[in-house]
Amino acid sequence: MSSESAVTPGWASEEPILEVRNLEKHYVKSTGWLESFFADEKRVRAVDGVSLSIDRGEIFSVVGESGCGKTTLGKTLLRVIEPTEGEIRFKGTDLSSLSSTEMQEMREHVQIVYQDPFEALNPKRTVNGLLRQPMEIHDITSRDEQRERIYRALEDVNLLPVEDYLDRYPEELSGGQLQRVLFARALVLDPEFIVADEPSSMLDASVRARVLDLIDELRNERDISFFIITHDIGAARYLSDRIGVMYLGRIVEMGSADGIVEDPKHPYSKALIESIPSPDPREPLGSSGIGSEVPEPVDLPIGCRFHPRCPAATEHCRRADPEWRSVPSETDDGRMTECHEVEPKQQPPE
Amino acid sequence: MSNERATGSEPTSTAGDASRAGTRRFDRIRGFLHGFLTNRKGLAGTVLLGTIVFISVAAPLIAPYDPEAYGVGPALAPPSVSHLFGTDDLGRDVLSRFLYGGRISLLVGVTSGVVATIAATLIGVPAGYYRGRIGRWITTAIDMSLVFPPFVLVVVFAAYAGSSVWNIILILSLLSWPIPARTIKAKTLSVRENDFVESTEALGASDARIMRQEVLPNILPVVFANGILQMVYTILMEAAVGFLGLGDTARISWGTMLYFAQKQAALSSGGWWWMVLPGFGIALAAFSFILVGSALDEVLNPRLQRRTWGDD
Amino acid sequence: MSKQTHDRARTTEETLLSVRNLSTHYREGEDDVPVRAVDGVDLEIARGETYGLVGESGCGKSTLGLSLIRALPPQGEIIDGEIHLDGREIGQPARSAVKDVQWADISMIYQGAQNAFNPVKTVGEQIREPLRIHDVVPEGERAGHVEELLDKVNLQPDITDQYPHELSGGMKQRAAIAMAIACEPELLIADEPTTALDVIVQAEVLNMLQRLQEELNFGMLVISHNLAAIMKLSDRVGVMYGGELVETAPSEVLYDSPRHPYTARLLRSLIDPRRPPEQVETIEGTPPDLRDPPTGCRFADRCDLATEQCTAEAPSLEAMSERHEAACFHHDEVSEL
Amino acid sequence: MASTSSKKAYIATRVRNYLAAFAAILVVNFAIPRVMPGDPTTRFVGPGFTEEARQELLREFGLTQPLWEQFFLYLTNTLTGDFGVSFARYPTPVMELIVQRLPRTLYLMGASVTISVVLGIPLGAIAAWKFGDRQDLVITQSSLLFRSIPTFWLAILLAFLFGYVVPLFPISGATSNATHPSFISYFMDLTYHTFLPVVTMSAYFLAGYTFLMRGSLLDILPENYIKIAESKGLSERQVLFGHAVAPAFPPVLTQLGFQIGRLAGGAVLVETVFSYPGMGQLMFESVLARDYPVIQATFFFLAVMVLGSMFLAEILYTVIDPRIGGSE
Repeated sequence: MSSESAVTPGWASEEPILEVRNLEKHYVKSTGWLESFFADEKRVRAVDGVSLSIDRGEIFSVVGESGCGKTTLGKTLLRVIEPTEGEIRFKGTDLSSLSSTEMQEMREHVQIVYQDPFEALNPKRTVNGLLRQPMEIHDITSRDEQRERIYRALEDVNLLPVEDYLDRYPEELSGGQLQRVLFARALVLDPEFIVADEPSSMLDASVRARVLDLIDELRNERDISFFIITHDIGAARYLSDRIGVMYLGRIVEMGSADGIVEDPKHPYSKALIESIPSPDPREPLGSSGIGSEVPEPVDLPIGCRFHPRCPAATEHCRRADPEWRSVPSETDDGRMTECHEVEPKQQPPE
Repeated sequence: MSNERATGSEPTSTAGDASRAGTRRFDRIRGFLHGFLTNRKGLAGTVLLGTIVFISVAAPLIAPYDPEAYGVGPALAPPSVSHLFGTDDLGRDVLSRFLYGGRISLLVGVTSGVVATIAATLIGVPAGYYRGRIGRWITTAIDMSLVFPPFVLVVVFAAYAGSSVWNIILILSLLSWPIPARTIKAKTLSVRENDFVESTEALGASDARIMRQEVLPNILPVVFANGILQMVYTILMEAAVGFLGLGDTARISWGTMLYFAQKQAALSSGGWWWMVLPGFGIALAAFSFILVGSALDEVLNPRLQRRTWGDD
Repeated sequence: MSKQTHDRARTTEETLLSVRNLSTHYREGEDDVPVRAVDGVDLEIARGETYGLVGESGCGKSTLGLSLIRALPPQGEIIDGEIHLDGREIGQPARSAVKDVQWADISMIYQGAQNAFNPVKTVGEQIREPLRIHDVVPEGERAGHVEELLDKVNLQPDITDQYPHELSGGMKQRAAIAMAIACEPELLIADEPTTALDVIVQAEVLNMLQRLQEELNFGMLVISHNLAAIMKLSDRVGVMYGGELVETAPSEVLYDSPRHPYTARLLRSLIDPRRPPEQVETIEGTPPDLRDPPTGCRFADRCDLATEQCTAEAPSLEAMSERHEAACFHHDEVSEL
Repeated sequence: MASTSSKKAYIATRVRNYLAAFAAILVVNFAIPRVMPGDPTTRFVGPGFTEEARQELLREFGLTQPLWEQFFLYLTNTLTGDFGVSFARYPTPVMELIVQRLPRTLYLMGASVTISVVLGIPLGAIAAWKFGDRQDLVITQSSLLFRSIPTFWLAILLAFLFGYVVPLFPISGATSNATHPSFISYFMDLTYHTFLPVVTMSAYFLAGYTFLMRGSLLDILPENYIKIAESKGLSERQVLFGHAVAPAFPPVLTQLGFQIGRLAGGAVLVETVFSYPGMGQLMFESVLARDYPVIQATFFFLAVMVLGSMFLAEILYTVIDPRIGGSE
């Protein structure tokens, strides 16, 4: 696979903080000896060969329909879900080779912020308890140190004055505030990389932007890299440097955030962007032009996995797997995609 | 909601984190007590239970006669001023025996209820927590234990092992954990599904820590309510064992009182007073525990909230 | 589409739904302070018109919908106001008295189609049920009618014998629409019809609703917090805040010149993915506690324009221009916000 | 389709579990007398028995052989229906006693379960529908009350009231006549005799199912499909019994399966009070008489009966709930 780090100048100089190669997560449906007499084994290819690299201080978003495997990908990156295959390098360390105890220690540096703020915080703990717990797990036992980190984290997520929040239970806070507590809980360990699963989807529009701005601030002030999982393409563009479009377990297109939205190349990316309604009532309702039924990632078709829904599919697409390659784009954003119908980029003479 | 607007007005004591958290916890406990005692069942149950505990503890002070003394009155005498609830076939005062009899019921019921609930928690939580082989094995073990009819086993064991009070407690504890274990397992499963469990896992916490810090506090209401209801069951089982004559017949308990009464055909020979009070005592004890248990369930696991408006 | 031309034509048409001073409260126990979820709302929808209702979580918009179809949970009660559908009063009479109106004349697509269907009954059985209750189609023709309905929402007839768990999320959403239009109602209420759906399914559902409305010419009340989607679908839009309707106008008018500060801020919190990112605003603070709403304007404590007048007295809806009303003392200053 | 094959897979797992549970019953039944202090002879024969005679007896029972041989013998005997000979009713084969008693207990338990379910479901449904109202209070409070009255005490009271005070029903035996002209007359006679025992057992379990149903329904009522059913113009009764009860029933059924064991315990007590010659009474008598072969056999059959009922409940579950083995 060619190197994705040779993209736009902004991050090209930096070393990647996280690099994955050919990551796979396959589930086997049904187990046990007696069942196998009755049912065939089925393989769900939730993540099916993803390679990408994220640079220090970069915000990378992956977008796609539900069921495309984006959440599984995010969790597999940090081995919250064990990958079936593939290599994960965090700052050069191969995470996939770590023992479970070593991985537990490594979790101090990599965090996940979950989607539903009402579900992701233990209702029986106060904010103070919630924020102290990660440090207890990682043996940061000094009370002063704990206090300092808790205050700094809550200040960073703008829950002020801090004293007002320390003794609150989750049920006493609004969705937006809880979302920020979630971020603060990730911050107390001073991580370098955060996976955020749908950070804004549970929130009303009126507070959504606040969380998006928070992520941007954390990147700028704490130099944290983010991997964002979202189905909200608007939020993805607003926030991220690069976007990857995921379909049935694979990233089918990757490029700069502006580039992907303004000039999508892959037919699936196009359909996805076509269907977003713009707020202006004079413009017609968007329409994807492809059916809305997402096939399950079992028994995948031969050839391009998008061909059954693709309006531009040819006979060739039904037979051969498309190759992941660089393609030209208006913005020249180092676009990569896998589609037979998109003309590859001419290799510039080095 | 209105909390949001209270920003900034509170004094910011820097030293008081721990004590403030303590106050919050105290507020919560007080809120719970308020909810529990304003619940009609909770109040009634507490009062009834309190009465039963009181008469059991204070039996030596309030019992009019020595419960073991033969012939304090005529044999099988109907209720009268000197023997408010009559006498039994050996001329012992029924009321005095009744007052003492609650001790064994409560001791056996509560102790084996507590032991069984602890066992059920220790077994049910890992059964629900571990998703792989371990979980499946424990679950299978629980399911298999459910096949053995507990009371039938109690009768068999009591027959073989003898009938001291501690034997009965041991047997009841050993046999009544599977049903609560299953309930606790089911609740653990649903708590485990919450993102806060996985997110703590993603922080690098060990399984033991997650079960202790994340799962247990959230299933505790179910454990408590179940434990109390479990005591209802053990109280009734103890009484039944006593009634069958398999209990410690040398000690006074409501169950054995009924055993002797039944043996002497108290009802058909006209001695109804002998049977009424102990049966009433058992029912009352069980009822008070049921009231407390179901009030706990209502206060700690409110269903009402889920039947409210589906707005927005 | 031909939405604008429709719009003109409709203004002269008769009123289908008329809501006057509607108040719906929730009460948990006898001694509890009621939650004033809907507090004195006026609303009119013409035959064939689409009216969009937007607002943040907890502003009472879903409660309004549930009040119209008289399916409030046990704690909810319409305590004041009138609801007229096609001239018939359906708000105050006992619920059992308006049973023949329910679903036959006014139906609803509920928020969360994932559990719109009873898990132990087939999908077809449930779509057929309102036909049977209201006897709108003779028994022999019901199966055929269900197939037609499914065809209208692009579903295969074979799903009639399937159970809900065998359908995908998008299919369930469309089946729920088929069930809602089964009796060809005059008013269709769609409560968050696209929430929790992916953009592709969302676009499909919105297009489908628009097409069905043109075919069947029902009035439609769309309730959503997704302002972008709702403004495209609706002829007119109403903005709810804290249990009250604070502004209502034709969607283009509302988009171009909002006259209530809340609407203006809401519009500016939208992200238009097609435009290069610019600073998007948030509305600080939280909505009022509806157990004890402030006496003045309910938005005052989050509003930059608020003055003493705003906290002292409550503004009422005033005409800004034809068909445009807003409840704000400072509606002239909103454009400068 | 896919769901039928996963349904099969589901049933396959369950069948496996039931086979394992059956094996567990066999093992436990073998183990109980052996892990208990002493051996059968010490208790049965009592002191004053010569050591020689005791050894003779042990040999006769096969208790001197190695454990695995004993187990093998026990397995073959159990699976061929040979449970030995009763001590107390020497030389009646144990199996003969069981065959005579088992149907009576099955009838008693079956009737009690049926009545508790048939009455408990609507009562629980009404209580949930009228949550917090007077109907709910009356139903739940009286259920709590019935749940606390000891089964055997209620049995005694009923026997006293309807056997002595107003002698309407027999309070002992399973039938009045030894022989019957037809099955119908036997059945009527049996039903007459089981009336009070069934009422006693039902009272306790009825209260349980009422509660279970109420709880399960309270979880269902906020669901969208209930709101939709309400807004379709259905009457309250149609919504409750046409839409809400069916999806609320499966969890009740599961619990019902698990509580069958307690039902068997209830049978021991009720049969004893009413001198109803079923398995429970047989077991109790054998316990008093230290009739070990019979104790072991009755325990075995009661456990198998519970297992069978759980299996039935589960089969019923898969039939009622189309979701089983569905998407998961």
